[in-house]
Order: sequence, then structure tokens, then C-alpha cells
Amino acid sequence: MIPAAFDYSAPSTLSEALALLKQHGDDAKILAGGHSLIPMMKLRFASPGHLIDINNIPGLSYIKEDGGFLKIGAMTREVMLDESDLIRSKYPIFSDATKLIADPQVRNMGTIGGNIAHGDAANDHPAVMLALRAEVSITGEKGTRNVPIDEFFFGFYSTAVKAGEILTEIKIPIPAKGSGGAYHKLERKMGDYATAGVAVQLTIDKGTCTQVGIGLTNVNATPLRASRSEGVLKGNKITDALIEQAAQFAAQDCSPSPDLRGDEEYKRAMVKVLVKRMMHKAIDRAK
Amino acid sequence: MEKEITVTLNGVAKTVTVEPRLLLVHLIRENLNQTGTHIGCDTSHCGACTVLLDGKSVKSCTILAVQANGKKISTVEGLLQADGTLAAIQEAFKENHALHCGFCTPGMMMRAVELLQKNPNPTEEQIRWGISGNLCRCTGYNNIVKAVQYAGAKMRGDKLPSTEPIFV
Amino acid sequence: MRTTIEKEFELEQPIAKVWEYLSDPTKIVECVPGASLTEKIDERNYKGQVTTSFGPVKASYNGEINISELDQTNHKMVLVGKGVDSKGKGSADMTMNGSLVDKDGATVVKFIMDISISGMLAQFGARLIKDVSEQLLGQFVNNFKDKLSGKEVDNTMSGSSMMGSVLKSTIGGLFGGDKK
Amino acid sequence: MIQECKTSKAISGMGHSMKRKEDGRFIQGKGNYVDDIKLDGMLYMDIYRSPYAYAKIKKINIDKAMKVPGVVAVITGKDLEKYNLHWMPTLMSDTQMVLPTDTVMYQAQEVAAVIATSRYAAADGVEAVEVEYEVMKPVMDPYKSTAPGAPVLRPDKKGKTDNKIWHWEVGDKQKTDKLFATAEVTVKEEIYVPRIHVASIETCGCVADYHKVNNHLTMYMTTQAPHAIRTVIALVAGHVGLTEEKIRVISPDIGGGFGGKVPVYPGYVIAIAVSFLVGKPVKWIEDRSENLQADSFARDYHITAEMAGTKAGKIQGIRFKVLADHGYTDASANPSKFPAGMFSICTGSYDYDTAFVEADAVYTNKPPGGVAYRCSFRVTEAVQGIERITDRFAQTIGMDPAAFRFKNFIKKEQFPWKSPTGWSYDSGDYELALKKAMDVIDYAGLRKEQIEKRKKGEIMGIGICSFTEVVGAGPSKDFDILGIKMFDSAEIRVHPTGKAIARFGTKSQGQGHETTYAQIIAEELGIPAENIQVEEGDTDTAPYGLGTYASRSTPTAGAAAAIAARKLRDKAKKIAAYLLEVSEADLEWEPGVFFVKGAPEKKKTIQEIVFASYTNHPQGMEAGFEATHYYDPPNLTFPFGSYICVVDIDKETCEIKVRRFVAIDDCGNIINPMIVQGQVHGGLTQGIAPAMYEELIYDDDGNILNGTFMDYLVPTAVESPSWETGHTITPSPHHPIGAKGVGESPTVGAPPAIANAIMDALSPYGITNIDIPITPYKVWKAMKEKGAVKGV
Repeated sequence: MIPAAFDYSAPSTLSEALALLKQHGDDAKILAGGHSLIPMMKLRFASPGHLIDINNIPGLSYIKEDGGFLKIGAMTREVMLDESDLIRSKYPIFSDATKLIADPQVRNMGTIGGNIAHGDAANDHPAVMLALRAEVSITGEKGTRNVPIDEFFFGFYSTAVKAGEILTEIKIPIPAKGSGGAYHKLERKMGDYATAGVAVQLTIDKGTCTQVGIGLTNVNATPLRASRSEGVLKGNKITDALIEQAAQFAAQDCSPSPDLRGDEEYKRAMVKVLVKRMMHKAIDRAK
Repeated sequence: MEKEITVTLNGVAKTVTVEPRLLLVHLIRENLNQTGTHIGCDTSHCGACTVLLDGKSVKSCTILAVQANGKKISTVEGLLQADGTLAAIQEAFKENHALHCGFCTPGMMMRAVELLQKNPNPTEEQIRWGISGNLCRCTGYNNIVKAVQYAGAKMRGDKLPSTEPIFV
Repeated sequence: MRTTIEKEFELEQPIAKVWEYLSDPTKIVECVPGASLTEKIDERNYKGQVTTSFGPVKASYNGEINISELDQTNHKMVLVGKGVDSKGKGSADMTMNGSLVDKDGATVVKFIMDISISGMLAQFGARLIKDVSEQLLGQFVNNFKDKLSGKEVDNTMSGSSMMGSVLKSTIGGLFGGDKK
Repeated sequence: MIQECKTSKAISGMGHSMKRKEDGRFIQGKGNYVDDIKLDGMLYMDIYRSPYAYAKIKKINIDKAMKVPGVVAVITGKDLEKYNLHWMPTLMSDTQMVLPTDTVMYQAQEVAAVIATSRYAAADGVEAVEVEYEVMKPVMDPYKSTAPGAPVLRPDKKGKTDNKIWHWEVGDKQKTDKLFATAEVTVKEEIYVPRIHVASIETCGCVADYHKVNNHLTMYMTTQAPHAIRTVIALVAGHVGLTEEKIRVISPDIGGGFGGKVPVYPGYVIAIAVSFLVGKPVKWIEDRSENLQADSFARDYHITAEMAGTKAGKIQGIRFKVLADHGYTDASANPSKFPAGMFSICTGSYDYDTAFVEADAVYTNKPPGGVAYRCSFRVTEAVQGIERITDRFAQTIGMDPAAFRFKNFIKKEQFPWKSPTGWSYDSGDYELALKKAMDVIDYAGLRKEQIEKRKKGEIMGIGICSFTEVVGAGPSKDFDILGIKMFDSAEIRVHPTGKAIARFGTKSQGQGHETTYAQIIAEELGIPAENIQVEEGDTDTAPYGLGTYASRSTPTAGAAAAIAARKLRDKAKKIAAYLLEVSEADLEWEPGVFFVKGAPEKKKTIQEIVFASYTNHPQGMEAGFEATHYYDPPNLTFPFGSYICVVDIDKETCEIKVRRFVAIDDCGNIINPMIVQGQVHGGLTQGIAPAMYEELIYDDDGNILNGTFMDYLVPTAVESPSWETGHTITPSPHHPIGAKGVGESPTVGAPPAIANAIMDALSPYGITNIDIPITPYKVWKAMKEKGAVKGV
């Protein structure tokens, strides 16, 4: 499998990259980790005329807490998330997700920005972002704009990143004390896309759920927020019955497609199981 | 439009002119004639093409040669120690019968090298997860796990585990 | 690889007007994302082209459209499209059943689309066919609504902003969770 | 120690876990696989394949492809037709298109070959080939293939009016039907053994190097049977002047074969044709998708298995009916007389005298094949059938599956045992193997645990498989492929300094022949295995043999090595007697030395004797120290084993975890315990694969839905459990070194053990069968049907 010929640039600054994007228009694609794009090119599903490799642009790879946000540079590789002490100690939901993304070699290349910007509901970070109520920073010629994650995913491979723009940063509001989160996906084998995946992030204050985010992976055309589920939990004392109700809503509100991983009925049932399990895990971690 | 790139392959700097679409694995195998790195699946699932790029294990079938410009590439051919003796991971694979057909072996060893650098004393589970991006169709993985443990012990200077097969 | 998708929606316009648009291939095709007619063979048969674009993936189909049923009295039509990937990697067939029902001066439109794809897309895109088809049908419906209400319709697939606005209103509707 | 050693470690004959001699090159990246071969002026071939399963070719336009820079030729079926090279025989004497002239018969079938100066240009050329098709509705269901109204898929075969390939049967139909009509208990189950793929990590490929001046072809290719391939090439291309002496097939290092590298694929033939036409070397290497989509599949047997017996638990007979889906052509590699391979081993390890087995093979629009994937010709299918139905029977009469097996095993003293389908089992001790497995895993303890778990609503299962294999094809009276008898060969040459080279007609693909053959010769001659160089895979140097598959290397070539070595030992004895000036009768042998009885200080080492054979041999004796043997086995060998698997199933997600797996194998005498264990480990992972993960899946239109490693789920180290393996040793009485062969036992034995464990776990819910691969999804659906889990 060999990609069709293309031209290649490796700009060393963001503005250079943006200028190249403008110059080449629709024919250009951004090369981040490349582990979604290059296989598509090798299969010749995608044949961009120009690749703009942003791996050489300094300053796009970092994990830091700053101004009330956890800020992650778009070019931060999965392996960095996996090995970051800050992430491990304070945001274990990320560790849950990264260890299930593809495999170690792919995680050495794959970036969080690419995982999100690809706009594939089967990717794992989008659900985590929904749970964490992240904001995505998108940089274009005219500067940087912030897009709430709920307004980011439009459709299949389609996101709020417009022509001429690059996703540059992910901003996550630092959860309050008493918060916890968890992610899990069912997969047929290591490295597979999710049969179903669920991310839960919540804050418990004196037994009451004051904040909750639930994101679903690969059970909808776009990464899906389980809004009704969140609705029944927020502001209430969490009981098993409430968790059951939340799980039921999530299972009903998603829209899974049948494939080799299972039919719609099975996937809904798995969403239900996973919501319950991730709720309990998140509650444990919130303690 | 062809590009001139310089890579350091197993310690030796090489300057080559390549098409941007040239895959790193083809650069290594075809342009630089180091055929120890193999191609098994083309879609980044099997890990036979694993090499170290600036010390990190990556799948060279899904990286462009131009992306390696200015970087260090290490392949199985560079594993031998300076005195010509086998590296710990090579000795471990041989002593523990961790290879049959040998096709996945170079990629598997390169992955194990990074795994052991990061975690010199991994548990069986950590090894199994750590090599989950490398498929082996021959060995059933038991002896690969054993070999990685053996190499870890050797690198740590610990007593080496027995390499005799254990039967129930 | 086959999938069936259905969509039902209501339009303010009277049934006669909606039928006029629905039964005219030249108008219909302008609403199909990425589609254009290239040749009219006769009243019922046309040649056309569809170019789709999803992120980095682009595919172009050359095809024939046949109106196999046009039932003026019951406001039912069946449109059969057969397309071959311009690179010869496979084909896509589509049968669209469209029907209109008058509802107090407004019109209820129902589409049932049977889609089958063969070749490389079927091999590699199995997990996506339903979602993508629904997405395309959603866009089509929006374009159709716009066209009926006299708005300019841009049915090319180049602008992701266009996709965005369309999808937020269609797929986005699910966020409310009114299903089931 | 698992196997008694008669030689010192320095000699490393049989029973020593000698480290492998071949490993040095592999761990240094110096293996020489076919894609590593580069020749001057070499061209690259890439193949345009059909996107459709069944279609008429209306037009092939190569103009754009020819304009791609670097492309030198585009070859179609019409081009090959000019040389009558557009068809070729399969190893089953069926026929197969090399390139089609009018119709494509399966998705990913080769349609045109692009030849270019680089791999990249060839790929670009393939993209530019334009083909117009008239798509037809394919036949994907083998049951529909023979239904009225199905299109006749092979009108190229004269007089063919349906899609049946062959019918085969064995056993006593009347007696069996009578038994089933009267038996106290009969059970029946539909068991599908899915279409799977060997998926060796190296795909297939070749470099065809034809020299016009010498009219000579050197064919480097991924083949498990180089000699047979040479003969096939001569049969296909003899008419254009490529006769057998002009052909040299070299099988370099092979990155896993497992049966998938036995057949002749169109790509090889096209590469040869192109090299022949342009006079330059041509390289063709498949990518993974081509490999999964077009190369020979394995299995795909629809089995209706029935067992009859008494309420008290005595098996009285079986009746098996099989529908075999061969796809477009029968491209199996079975012995000619056995179109269903050794499927008739399906009577299993049990003592009864009534059986009837029949099989029908049909054409469909799937890729061709039927290779013996790490299996001695359909034994995997047979064992899946008998071991599943055995458990079903035990379950039906409420008997523990282990107790049921003990009650029915063929007893040790009954060997040689004549099976109701005509096999003569050489030796066995089935009770011992199962007992050992039960002891190791604590079977009684597990059953207790299961009772406790069930009380708590937890799902746990224990599965047994006590299989009997049949390998080592085979005796020449019954076994041939394309008429060539299935002997195998060894040639040993010992150099004056006492070091040897040995050559074989087989071809290792990872089995470790360079080590184990050396150990066999070391055992017989006392020359250290370290000093015996083993070579295979070059038809110019190695003696003729049928190759490596079906666990036949040790039973055939291994035996040939032992006998050739014994011929040399006989010669050595004569020389020793001459040198020591005693009669041969006065000599005794211990590994590596002949000494005079009662005077052990009077001795000659094998090295001294060999040196004398070149420097000081008796007058009248032929000089040198060489022997060749072509071994024709008197019978097949019958390895066996008992495997026990424990699974835990998540009651909500239905995820299945193999908690423990104990495999007790008996492959007769063991040459190298380390290698044998490695073979078992690997085979077990290839057994869990179809049991829980792998299946080639097609839709009704003939599209393959999992033609990459993204969806064809080869297990990683995480899915693969930590295997626990052990042995009993029951030597084969007729084999020169008492060995039986082991490579395939685990692939054969593991799937039913796992399936039985999962079905045991699910038995409280009334679920009796789920076809492999048993996935969480399938379990969940079955549980849902029984009301054990709920939907949303």
C-alpha cells in the first residue's frame, strides 16, 4: 500500500503553517501524528495534494495547569499524557483512555489534537472531552477562537475547524475538589475501535452531584453527550436508582450503527452497562 | 517534488533525496538497504516495521521518510553491542526460544527495547500490554514475555531466570 | 453492504408545489449533496456525477439516474441511482422511495432510501455507511427545504461550514434526546 | 526432564532443549526473506484486483496506466491467453484462472498486472487501470449454491450443470442409519467451522528471474513445498520451453506459512510469465489486504454432527454430514484420494464401531482455497465436530464430560486400533493424558468452584478436548499430490573432518528444522548437532520432497534423516571393524564411538571413522561418507492430547476471559522439548484465534468486511493467555525414532476446548451451541434470547 504522490512542507512556525494552508486551500491537509491520515492515504481513500507537517512547530506540545484550566497543546502525544504525573494524579480519566488508544507505538506518534480534529466518533478523546466540558482553541489567520466542545463535532470527519485553521490547544476547566472521572471502552481486541465507550466526569459535594459530564464513543454519528443522563444526576444525591436511570437514558439517546462489533441493541445495552460502571468508578475517584 | 533529507541510521548519517510519499520503512529497506525491518500489514496493526525514531518505538510503515529528517533511526541491525556481542534483548530472544519464523522478531525486539528503557522490571501484564502493538503468529507470546523478563534482568544485572522450558 | 434509512418531515408548502420539485430530477439533484446532472437521456433517465468529501476522503461517482415510478395521483416516486466510483474501486446503488401526504394544507414528506455499496468502500467503510448515509440524507432534506422556500442552495461538499450548519440542525436534534 | 536423553549435551541428540541454530541471523536482522532479495534490473509487479465478487469484464483500458511514469507493461488475461498461460491447475486437479479473460469470480481476484521500474510506480499504475464491469449477483451461501436457479459458476468446465465439486463418503451408511433409528439417545448439532486465514505475518511474494541466454528460471518464492512447485511450474510452462531442469525454485527464509504458502497463486505465475517475456527479474509482494482477501482461506466447513449412544453413557456411533464451501475453485492441497482430507478422523478418541461420514463440496463466489491451516487436512474441522458433539451428548445425559470421555476412550491396550472409518491408530494412552490435565488444573476443585459461582450468579465454564490427530502424510499406497507420492527425503554428507551438511525436501517456516534435524542426525551418528548444517528450500541442491505442512516434517523427513544416518552408521561400523581389525560383531556403539566389546579402550570415534572413509577406507568400499533416503511411511502417526480450558464470562458485557488453559500433548518421542513447547504455545494462540476472534466475513454482495488487520482480529499478547503445557510420551511404534509430529495438535485441540468451556459456562441458561468465533456479542445475543440479559 503506497500513497499517491503529494507535496510536503514542514513549517517551523504556526503562521507559516497557516500561510501554507491558505495557499493550498482544500488540497492541503495537516499532518499531525499521521496515524489516521497516512493509512487513508495508503489505501488511497485520501489523496491530498499537499501535506503540511506541523510536527516541527515548537510550542504545541505541553500539559499544564494555568488560569483555572488544564491546558494541553494540540501536538501533545498520547504517550506524554500517559506518562504525565499531573495527568496520572489528577486526571486519571485520561490515563483510562490513553492506555486503550491503539497501541504503544501509535501512542508514541498520535496526538490529542489529531485524535479530536479527525472528527471520528470512534476516537476516544472526544467522549472524554465532552465529559470534561473542554474548550478547543482553533487558530487561524485572524487569531485564535475558542469553541466549546459541544459545538465542535458536526458530522462524520467534520468539525468546527474551518478551512485555513488549525486546532492548537485543548482547555479543560480544572475540576473542583471532590471530582472524579473514568473512561472505558469495550473493544474486540487490543487497539480496536470501541464497540461502545463511556466517559464520566463528576463532582460530588456532600453527597450531591454538583457537576457531571458524560460522553459516549462510537455509538452515534458524532461523539455524543448524554444530556438527559446528566440532567437526572446534576443537583441530586446519587443513588443506584438514579445511576440506573442515567444509564438507561444514555442507552436510549445514543444512535449506534450495526457493524461487525454488534448490532444496535447490543451496543445500547453496552452503553448502559458502561455508564453504570464508569459512574461508580468516577464516584470512587471523587472520594 | 523531491526532498533531500538526512537521517542517522544506527549511528551513521545518511543523506538521501526522496519523494515526500516515501514511507520510512521503504527508506530503511530499499534506499538504505537494511532489510531487517519488515512489513507485515501496511495499516499499523502488526508492528513488524517497528523501529526507534529518536529513541521512541514507532511503526515505520505509517511514517513518511521526510518526517524522519534530522532524526536518529535505530533498527535491529544496530542492536549489537560495540564489541560485537549480542544485546541483552537479542540474547534473551535466542535463549528463551522467543522466535520461530523470525519475521516479527526485529519489530518485537525494538519495541521491547523501549519498553525496558521505560520500565526496567516489568510485570507479565505490563509486558503483554507493552507489546500489544506487535503481532506474532508463531510463538503464542509465552516465550516473548519470558524473553523480555530475561532481558530486563540482564540489563539490571540481576540473576538471570532459567531458560529451560517449564512443563506442567 | 446494505443499509436502509428513513426520514419523515413536514413542510409548510402545499403538496402540489412539493410534488413539482420532487418529481423534477433537475431540481432534486440540486439538493443532493455533491451531485450534478451531466446529461438528459430522456424524461426518465439521466446521467450524473456525485462528488463526496468527508474530511480528507474524497470520492467521485459517475452514474445513471432512472425514475422508475412517478405516480402523480398518489404523489409517490421511486428514483434509482447507480453509480460507479470514478477510480473503478466499486459502486454505489441507491433506491429512493419518496412519498407525499397532504396534512391540512401542509405536506408530510417521507423518504426511504435503500443504499448498497460494493467494492473498496464496502470493505473499509462498513462501520460508517449508515452514519454517512444519514448525514447525506439529512443534508439533502435541508437543501430540499431551502430550495422549496426559495433559498439559494449550495450543494457542493467543499464548505465544512455548510456541513456544520446542516448537521447541527439534523444530527444536533438528537442531543435533545427525544428518541424513544 | 520430559524426554530421556541418550546423548551428552555436547552432542545434543534427541531430548535436549538445544537453543536454535537458526536464531543468530534472525535476531540480527539478517534473515533473508523474499522481499529482501534485490536483483540487478529488477522490475516490480503490482496487481489490479476486482472490486466485485461476480462480474463480466466489459472492457479493460490500460492506456492511462501505461502513461504513468515508470510503468513498462500492463498484463491482462488476453495477453496470457496468447501463450496459453491464462489458466493453471490447482493442487486438487481443479482449474483456476491466472488472469480472467471475461469474468471475475470473487472480490479481489487478479484482473491485471502492472509492471514498473519501482514499487511506487507499479502502485500508481494499478490506480490508473480502468475496467468496466457488468456486475452480477454473486452466490455467497454454499447452501444456495446448489439450490435450483443458482447460476452455474463454472461454465468453463465442460458439461457442468451445477455447482457441486465432489461428493465423498466413508463408513457404513446402512449400519449407521439403523443405529440412529434405534439408539436410546441421539444428539445433533449444526457446527460451523468458519472461514479463516493463516495470516502469517509475512505475506506471499516472489522474485521470478528468467535468463533468456540460458533459458533458465530461478524462482525465489514464499513456498512450503519448493519441489512440488517446480514440478507444477514445469507442467504449466513446459509448453513454452520451461522444462523442469531449467527451473530452480528457492524458498528463502519464510515468515510463517501454516499451509497458506502451499498453493500456487496467480501472482507467482504472472511474475514468471512477465520475467519470461521481458527477460528481467520481476518482484511481486502482496500487501496484507491482498493476502487476506485473495490468498487461500482455511476451514469453511458446515458440519451436521450426530452422535448415538446409551443413557448410561456409552457412545455407539456417529453420523457426520459436511458442506464444504471451496469458493471459486477447489484450491485445497489435500492428498488426491482425500478430497475432504483426513476429515474421517472425526470418530475421535472413542471406542465404537459405527460411523458414516459424508461431505459435499460446492463452488461459490468467494476466494478459492481450502488449505490445511496448521492442520493435517481437515483434522481441525473433524475434531471441532467430534469434541463438540461429545460434550453435547454428555450434557444431554447429564454426565460429567470428563467421566463421559473416560468411559468411552479407546484403551491403551487396544492399539493399534482400527477406526470405523478405516484408520489404524498407531498408539495412544488417552486416559493418562486427560488424567494428567485434570490433575494439573485441579478439575475437581474447579467443578466445586463452579457450583459456588453459579449460586452467586457468576458465569464460569470448564471445557475439555481430548483429540486424536492424524499426521505424517503419507504412505505412498494412498497418498499423493498431483500424482507425486508423499514421501520425503534426507541427504547427509559428512565431510572429512567429521562435520556434516544435511539437505531435505521439506522447508521450515519457523519450525526449527535447522536444529531438530541436526539433533536427529546427532542422535544417530554422535556428531554434535552444532556441527551439522541443515539446508532446505533450494531445489537445485536438496533431494526431492513434498514439503512442510500437515505436521509431516518429523514423521517423514525426520524419519528419512534417521534412516539415512543409520545407513551411515552401518558403513561406519564396517570402517571401524577394518580400522580396529576386529569383526563387526565384536563392536558396540555408544553415541559417537564404536568400541570393542569387553575392551572399551579400543575404539574409534565417528570423526576418526569419517576421516578414514576419505583417507583410509577398506579396499572395495566406496569412498566418502554420504547417504540419501527417501522415506515412505508405513502408516500415518496419531498424536493426541487432552486440553482443559477455564473461562469466566462477565454477566453484563459477556466478555470472555480465558482464565487458565492446560494442554497435555502426546507427540511420541520428543526431539527438542523447547521447540516442541514453542510449537504448542504458538498453535494454542492460533487455536484461540478462531475460537474467539477470527473469521473472514462477507456480505451478500460478496464484499469482504474484514480484509485488513484492523478488523481481522489476530490475537495480541493481551488476548493470548499464559499457556500451561505438558506432555505424556507414547512413542509411535512404526516411526524410526518413535516421533509423531506436533505442530498442529494445539491448533486442532484448542478451539473445541475453548468452545466447550464457554458452552459449559452457558449451559445453565439452556444455550447449547454458539458457532466459533464465540464473541461477547454472540454470547450476549444468546443470553438475551434466553432472557438472561436485558436489552434497553
